[in-house]
Amino acid sequence: MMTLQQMILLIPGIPLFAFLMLGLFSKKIPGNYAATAGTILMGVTTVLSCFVAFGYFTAFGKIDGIYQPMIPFLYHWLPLTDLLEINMGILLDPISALMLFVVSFISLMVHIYSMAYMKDESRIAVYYAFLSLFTFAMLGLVMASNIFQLYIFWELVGLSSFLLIGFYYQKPAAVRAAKKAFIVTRFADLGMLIGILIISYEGKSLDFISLIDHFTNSPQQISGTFLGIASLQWALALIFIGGAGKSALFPLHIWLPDAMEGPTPVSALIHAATMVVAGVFLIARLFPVYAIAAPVLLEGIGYVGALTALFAAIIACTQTDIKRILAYSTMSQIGYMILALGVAGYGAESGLGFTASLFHLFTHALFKALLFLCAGAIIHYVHSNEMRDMGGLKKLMPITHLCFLIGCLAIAGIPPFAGFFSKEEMLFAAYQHNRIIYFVSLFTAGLTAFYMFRLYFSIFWNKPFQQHHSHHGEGGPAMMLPLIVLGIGSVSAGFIPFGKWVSSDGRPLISHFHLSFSILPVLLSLAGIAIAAFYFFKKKETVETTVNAMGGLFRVAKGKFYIDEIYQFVTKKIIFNFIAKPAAWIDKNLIDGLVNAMGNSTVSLSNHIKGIQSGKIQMYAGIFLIGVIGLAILAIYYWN
Amino acid sequence: MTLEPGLYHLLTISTGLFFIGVYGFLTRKNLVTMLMSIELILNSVNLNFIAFNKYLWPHRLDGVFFTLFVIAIAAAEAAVAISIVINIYRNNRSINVEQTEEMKY
Amino acid sequence: MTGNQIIFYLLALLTLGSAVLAVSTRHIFRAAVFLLFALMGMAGLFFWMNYAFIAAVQIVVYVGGITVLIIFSIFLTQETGEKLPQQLWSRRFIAALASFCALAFTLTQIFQHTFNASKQTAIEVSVQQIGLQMLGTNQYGYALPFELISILLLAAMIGCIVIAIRLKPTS
Amino acid sequence: MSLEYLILLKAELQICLLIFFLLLLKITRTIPNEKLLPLIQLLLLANFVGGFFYNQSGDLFDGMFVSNTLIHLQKHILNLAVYFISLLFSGWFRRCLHLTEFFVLMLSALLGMYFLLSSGNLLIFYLSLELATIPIAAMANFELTRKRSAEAAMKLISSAAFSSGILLFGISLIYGTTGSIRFPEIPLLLDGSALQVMAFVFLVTAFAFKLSIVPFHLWTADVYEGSPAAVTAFLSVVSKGVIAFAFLTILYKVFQPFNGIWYPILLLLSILTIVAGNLFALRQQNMKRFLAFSSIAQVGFILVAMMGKSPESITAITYFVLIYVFSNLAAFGVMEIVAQHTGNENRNALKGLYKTNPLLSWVLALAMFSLAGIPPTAGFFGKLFLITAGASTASYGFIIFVALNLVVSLYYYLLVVKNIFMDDAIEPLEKIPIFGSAKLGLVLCAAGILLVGIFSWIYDYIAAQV
Amino acid sequence: MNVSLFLWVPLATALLLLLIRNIHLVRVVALIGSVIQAFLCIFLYFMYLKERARIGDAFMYFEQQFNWFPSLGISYHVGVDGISIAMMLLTSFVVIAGVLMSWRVEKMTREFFFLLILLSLGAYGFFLSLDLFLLFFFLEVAVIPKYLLIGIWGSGNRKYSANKLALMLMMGSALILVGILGLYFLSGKPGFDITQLKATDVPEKVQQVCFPLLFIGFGVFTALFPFHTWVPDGHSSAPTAGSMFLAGISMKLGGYGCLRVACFLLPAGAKAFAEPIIILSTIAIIYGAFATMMQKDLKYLNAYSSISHCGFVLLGLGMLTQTAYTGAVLQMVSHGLMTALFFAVIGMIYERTHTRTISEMGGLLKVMPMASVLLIIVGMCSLGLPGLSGFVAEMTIFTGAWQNNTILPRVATVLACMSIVVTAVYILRAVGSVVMGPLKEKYQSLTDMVWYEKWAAFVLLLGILIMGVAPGWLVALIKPATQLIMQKIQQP
Repeated sequence: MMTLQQMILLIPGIPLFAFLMLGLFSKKIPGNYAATAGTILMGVTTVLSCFVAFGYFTAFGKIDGIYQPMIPFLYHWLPLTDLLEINMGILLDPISALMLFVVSFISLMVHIYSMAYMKDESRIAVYYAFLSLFTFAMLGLVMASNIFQLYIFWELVGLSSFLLIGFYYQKPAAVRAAKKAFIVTRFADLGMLIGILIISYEGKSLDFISLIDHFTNSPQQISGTFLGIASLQWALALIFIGGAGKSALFPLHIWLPDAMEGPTPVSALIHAATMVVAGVFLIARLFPVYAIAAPVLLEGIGYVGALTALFAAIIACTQTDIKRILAYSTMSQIGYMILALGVAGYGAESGLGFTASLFHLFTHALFKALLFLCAGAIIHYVHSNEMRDMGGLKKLMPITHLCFLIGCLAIAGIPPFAGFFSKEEMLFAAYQHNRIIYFVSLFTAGLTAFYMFRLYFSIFWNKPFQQHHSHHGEGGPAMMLPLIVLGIGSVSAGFIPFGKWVSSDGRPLISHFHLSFSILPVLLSLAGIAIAAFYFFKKKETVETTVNAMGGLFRVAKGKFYIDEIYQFVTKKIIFNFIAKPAAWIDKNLIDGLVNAMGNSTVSLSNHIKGIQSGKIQMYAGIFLIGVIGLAILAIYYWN
Repeated sequence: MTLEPGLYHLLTISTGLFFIGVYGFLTRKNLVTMLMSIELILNSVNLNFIAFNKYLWPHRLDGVFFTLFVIAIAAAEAAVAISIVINIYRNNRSINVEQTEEMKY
Repeated sequence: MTGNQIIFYLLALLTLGSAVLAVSTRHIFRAAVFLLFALMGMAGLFFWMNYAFIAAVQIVVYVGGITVLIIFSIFLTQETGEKLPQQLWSRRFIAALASFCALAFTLTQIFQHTFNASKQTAIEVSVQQIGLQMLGTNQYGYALPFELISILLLAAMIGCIVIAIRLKPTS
Repeated sequence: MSLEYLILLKAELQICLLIFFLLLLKITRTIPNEKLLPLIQLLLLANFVGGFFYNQSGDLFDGMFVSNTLIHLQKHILNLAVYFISLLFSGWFRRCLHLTEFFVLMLSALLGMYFLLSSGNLLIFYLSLELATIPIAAMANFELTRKRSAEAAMKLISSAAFSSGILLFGISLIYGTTGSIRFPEIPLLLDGSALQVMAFVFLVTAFAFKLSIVPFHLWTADVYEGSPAAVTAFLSVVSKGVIAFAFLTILYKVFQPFNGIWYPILLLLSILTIVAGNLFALRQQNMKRFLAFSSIAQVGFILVAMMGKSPESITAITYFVLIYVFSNLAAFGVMEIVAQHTGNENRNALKGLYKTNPLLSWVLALAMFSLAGIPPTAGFFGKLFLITAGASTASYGFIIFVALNLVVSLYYYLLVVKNIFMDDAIEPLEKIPIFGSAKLGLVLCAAGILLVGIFSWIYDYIAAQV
Repeated sequence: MNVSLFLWVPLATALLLLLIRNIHLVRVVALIGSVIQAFLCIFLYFMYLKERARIGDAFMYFEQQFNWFPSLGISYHVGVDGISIAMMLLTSFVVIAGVLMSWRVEKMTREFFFLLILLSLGAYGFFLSLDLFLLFFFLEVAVIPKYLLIGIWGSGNRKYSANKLALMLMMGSALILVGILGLYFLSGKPGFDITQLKATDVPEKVQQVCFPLLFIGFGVFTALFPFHTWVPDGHSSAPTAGSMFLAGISMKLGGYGCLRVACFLLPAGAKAFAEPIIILSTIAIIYGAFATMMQKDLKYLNAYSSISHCGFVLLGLGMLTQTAYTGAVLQMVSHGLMTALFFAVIGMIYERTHTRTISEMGGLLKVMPMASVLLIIVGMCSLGLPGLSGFVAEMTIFTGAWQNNTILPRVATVLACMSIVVTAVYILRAVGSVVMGPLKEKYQSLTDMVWYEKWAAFVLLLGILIMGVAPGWLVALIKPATQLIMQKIQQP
């Protein structure tokens, strides 16, 4: 029997092994073998993860009724200063156990799904290698015991995201999207890096446990300030920026919609279920510090979440590319999670937001993965991402249709689907804590239902049935199986007693169900569905007229509030033209020019004084004479 | 300075002669006349030596011997110089100093 | 003014005057002659100082040797009647100015200096004394320079021969 | 006459013997150059080897002639240089019309230099200086039909005469103010009066002239360019070395009380010399002119060392001259071989040299690197020790200035290397035939360039002699 | 262990090369020589561990000292500590790769390899030297090979670049020379020996003058702003192996010199000039990175990025904390490996496409998958991706820099951190348009790497990965040495 430590090490170890093998021998292994091998290895990982996670929750995690963080493995990787060192460790606590399950489970689903979805691709081994790399990195991230370790895997996750978005490397749009995703998240990571530097300096450690200990026990010890704000606040804010980048929070969200250029299963895995919630995870990981040492900041984070949720939802209403709509909905849902964290406090009842947030993370992973995989199936069928190319697919893809509907209902927060429970908890937390955030999120809930059902109706109803692309069916069992599993999950996950397992302080949080409170959101959602049905159930002219009536507002929303353009302007016009170009110009002309000018002026000086060497012997003698007398005068009158 | 000729008078003559020679060397255009100026220069120094020997250090004959050897050297120098001048004349058919300004800068 | 003084000043005038003329006249042959006078004047000054041997050497070597050499070379290389080409006025002026300043400076230094003289008794400057010292190797002996100058003269002679030798037309 | 004379005057007597032997040979029979040259080379080698034995200290002729181990060593270096010259310029010597006379003149000049080194008296000093100059002027004119050769000779002898006039005036004033012409007596009699200082300056300028120190250097390039390469090499290596040694004696021994005066003089002159040498060198096309100006710059570095403390400076300068013998002679040797073959003395004749003539190229490149002071060549050590010696008393600013000028000098030495290795030949250059003895000379020089620096015992040997 | 062996092996190799006529044999000999040297380096590492275990902390291990110029106080004094072993390991890796990458040099093959080995000899000697004169000697020894390698075998404006490089480096050496002489004469105890100077308290005034001289002097070698302009031209004109050596080894000489000579021997100077160093290196980092963005030529791109990356080394030195110093050494090793590999890959691509202009390439991943993957990896290393060497080094520097608790270093650190975003921009731009995107018609028939390129890349990649994945041993190697240096700097 394996020890716990061995088992836990195997969890990231197996994907790493898979990555190395598949990557190194990508040319040698036939595609289907690679896919099968990758999936089987992933399956083993998932089993191990589930085992560890459930073991943690049910068996060895709880001591004295409190879930204790434990470190079953620690390797001193890179000593930095006397106090700081980057350790490669495994931290097991409720959050990481939860994430362990989510990541490996969704990853397995995507692995299975991809066997069918990617089967025509020639570089399938590479694809699986990248998937394994991602899974490895993500698992490493969630289990990191050390904030620098987290950063390391954070970056690796970014890399694998880059590689997978750019998987179709010959498609310029894919390359662009990959670069954009990498650079934007990299920019955000800069904040995180600086935050880590500050927090490690102040906290005299890089390990999460001691950091949290240090800041929660003695928050007043923080010495430095910058611009009148305590350095810890800066650190936490900067770290949040890192999380915001990865989680596509406003205004660092611009990469996520473009990232949909990657293969759809990848979008499901990385850009819906796992990687993008890393920001939520990050704040959850440091939650005690945020909640105790920087409550004001946390409140601000909540506002950012709310803004993102609303903002993304508005844009989602106007888009026509189904993956992009899903991407915006992801953004919106992550906004919810962040918002929920923002309205949470540390410990007991006030920690409801924390629990709700992670609960939503969990349910969202299920139903959003489901939605993406469905979308994948649809795209696979229609060979287009555009909503207008679809419609009336209800009969043609019955399973997909059903699953998609489940997903939509879940995300819209219709009971008894998973999303309802988590959303209800989040809204309740917000209601208790901050009314502004509450109303924003309430409104967004309605919008969510609207745009999701707009999507749903446009795909499956809207037009009459058309017999196009009848060359293949809905997809093989490999594609359908994950849909069904996830669909079941989306239906049933809400009934999990989540608060018992995951809470801000490790003590079980018994969440009550507030029937009266939840009527309003549900009604709003139903209203949203109704409006969507009104407009999109059948193809109607009214859409056009409504859109026209909204005028500028619609155009702005459709143009994604022109955030991309602003970025373009700042990077291309300002940074490029006003910093990079001058830098290169200065180097070429000023500094290099100076060096060359020194050389040239020496040469030209030597040309100017050549007249002294006139070839005339008498002139030589004259200069000689002047030299002698001059020297004599100097020697007698100055130096003697 | 008195009228009575003494060391300073002799030194004045020699120095004058010296710089007359220098002037000649600087301005003459003919190589032979330049050589003549050099002879003047060397000769003026002889006067210095003799004068010093006579008026200041008569207990030894250093100045006298110096003069003797300078004269000998002047002769040798003049001989070599003139042979070179003649060679230049052979090559150029002229002993103008401007003929010797080919190499410059 | 005593006769001694008169002789001195006359000699000085002769020397300096002919020197000036030697470096300024435009007739090359006259220049040579003025040089001769200047050297003679110098020999006269040596006589005046009672250094007869030196004066004799001066006449023999300079007047008899060098000047003749120069005159020969003038004959070899110059049409005697022609005037020398005149140097540029500015060049002459600058050269004169430089020389004069240098002269003034040097003379100032000389006149500002008080020479201290030897307290020891003078040696008689006889030809015999000179001869003895010239070949002596002990104290105050000048045998080494004498040998040295002989090598120099040998070398100069060889050099002159090689340079001035007329090449066979067809070699 | 006793044995003492024979031993102390050994080096001079050897040279005299050689001169008389050659004259005898000239008078009695006509030997073709092809046979004469090896004989001369052999004799010079013997002369060099003779320098290893019986080196004793002492003085003769009532202190007129001084000899000690350092002087012996310096003479030894000169012997080596002359031997190398006889090897390297074999091609030119073989075609030389008056080979015997040439060597007689060269040896008499060398003799003059020996006496210069050993002089203990201003008279000997002056005479030997003239002996070391006049024959060279005659040698410069040895290419009788070449206009430039005569021009060079003329320029050399007239400016040398002019400078010796000033030197003599200075000596006469020193004699007048101190009453002595003996080196050991003079420092005791110096009182620092203005006239003495002026006399001293006059004396210094004579050295400055011979060493080609700016602004008394103007004759150098013209004379170097016009003279036959062998003479140029002799002038630039042997003559320069000797004058530097003699200058050291004069400054450190005779005019030590004037330390406070000659220090700023040297400072000023070295700045001028280095700058002017570098600036002029970098625009030269003619290799001889180029080497002339580069040697001026090198002299500037020697001056830097002269400003330092006595024993270190003397060691460094002696060492540098030894290295300079190898480097500069190698440069002249290669340049002469190429110029003789192509008829082009300009730098562009070297273009593409490496393709067909690797030996010549490597030797020249090594010489250039050595002159530029780049390791592992000996020049690096030589130059570094010069600067080290000078730095012991100099200010930072001056040393930085000197060091930065090393960069400028590197620039023009690299131009030559560039021509050799990187440029394409203007017209295809065939393999240049090299005489065996010249090849031997080149190889010896190259070996010297590579090894003299790394074999530190050479430096230590010199240091022990000082 | 006899550390002089590290000089004898390359010397013997070089001399042997001169004797061989057969071109193929020349390559083989050069390769064997460099491989032997590499194994010796690895052996040295283990011997060092053993010796360390035996005698404990010491300033230097395996010291050897012979009088060289005793009258001037110059001795042949060599020895190693952790830093020099790290640098020598780097050198040996880069040399092997460089020799392999030059396998197909046809023009004057013998001379080419001779110069390569000579250059490496200079580097080894430099890292071994414990005598300032010896150190300076070896620093200068490398000048000739560099000049000739670029001038003869280079491309583009090679003569100009070679000249510029030689002159600018010589300028640096000139300043170093003055600094060394200042130390020699004014330190109180005349001598060139580092172990002696270490024990001497150099007067503050002398330090104030000598430190900037030495630091700028060595800084020129390691592209200190504004003395960096030789870097782009030199690197881009050099042949592949030349660029690898220049960036991988030669620039490190400067960093090592700054550390070992300037900062170590002149602690008061290091303190007094910490701020200018920080400012200049930050400018180099930021400005270099932005200038890189504008480059259109792959080699120029890497050259400018080298300026930026070497800025990190100097930044680390300016921070005066032990971790930052360790980071600076790590960055030297990392950058050496990385940039050598980068140039190697560029060389491979250039060999096939005959262009280095970024915009003219595209989609090479399809036809040259290995080379393209290498380019991506090395790019990722350049932008500091974890798991590769760049990350380890940069993070160590950042953390170390942050320990300096004053405002300027902090601002500088933040700015330096920002540069990694800019790095990401230009690296991705290059990677995106070279290996990704549609494949051009004319490149359809290109072939992938051949054996010697594979081996060259393998060696360097191995180094990058070992350092990136398991940096602990390297840090353990370097740390005791930087600790000693810090003790010297921080003592009052």
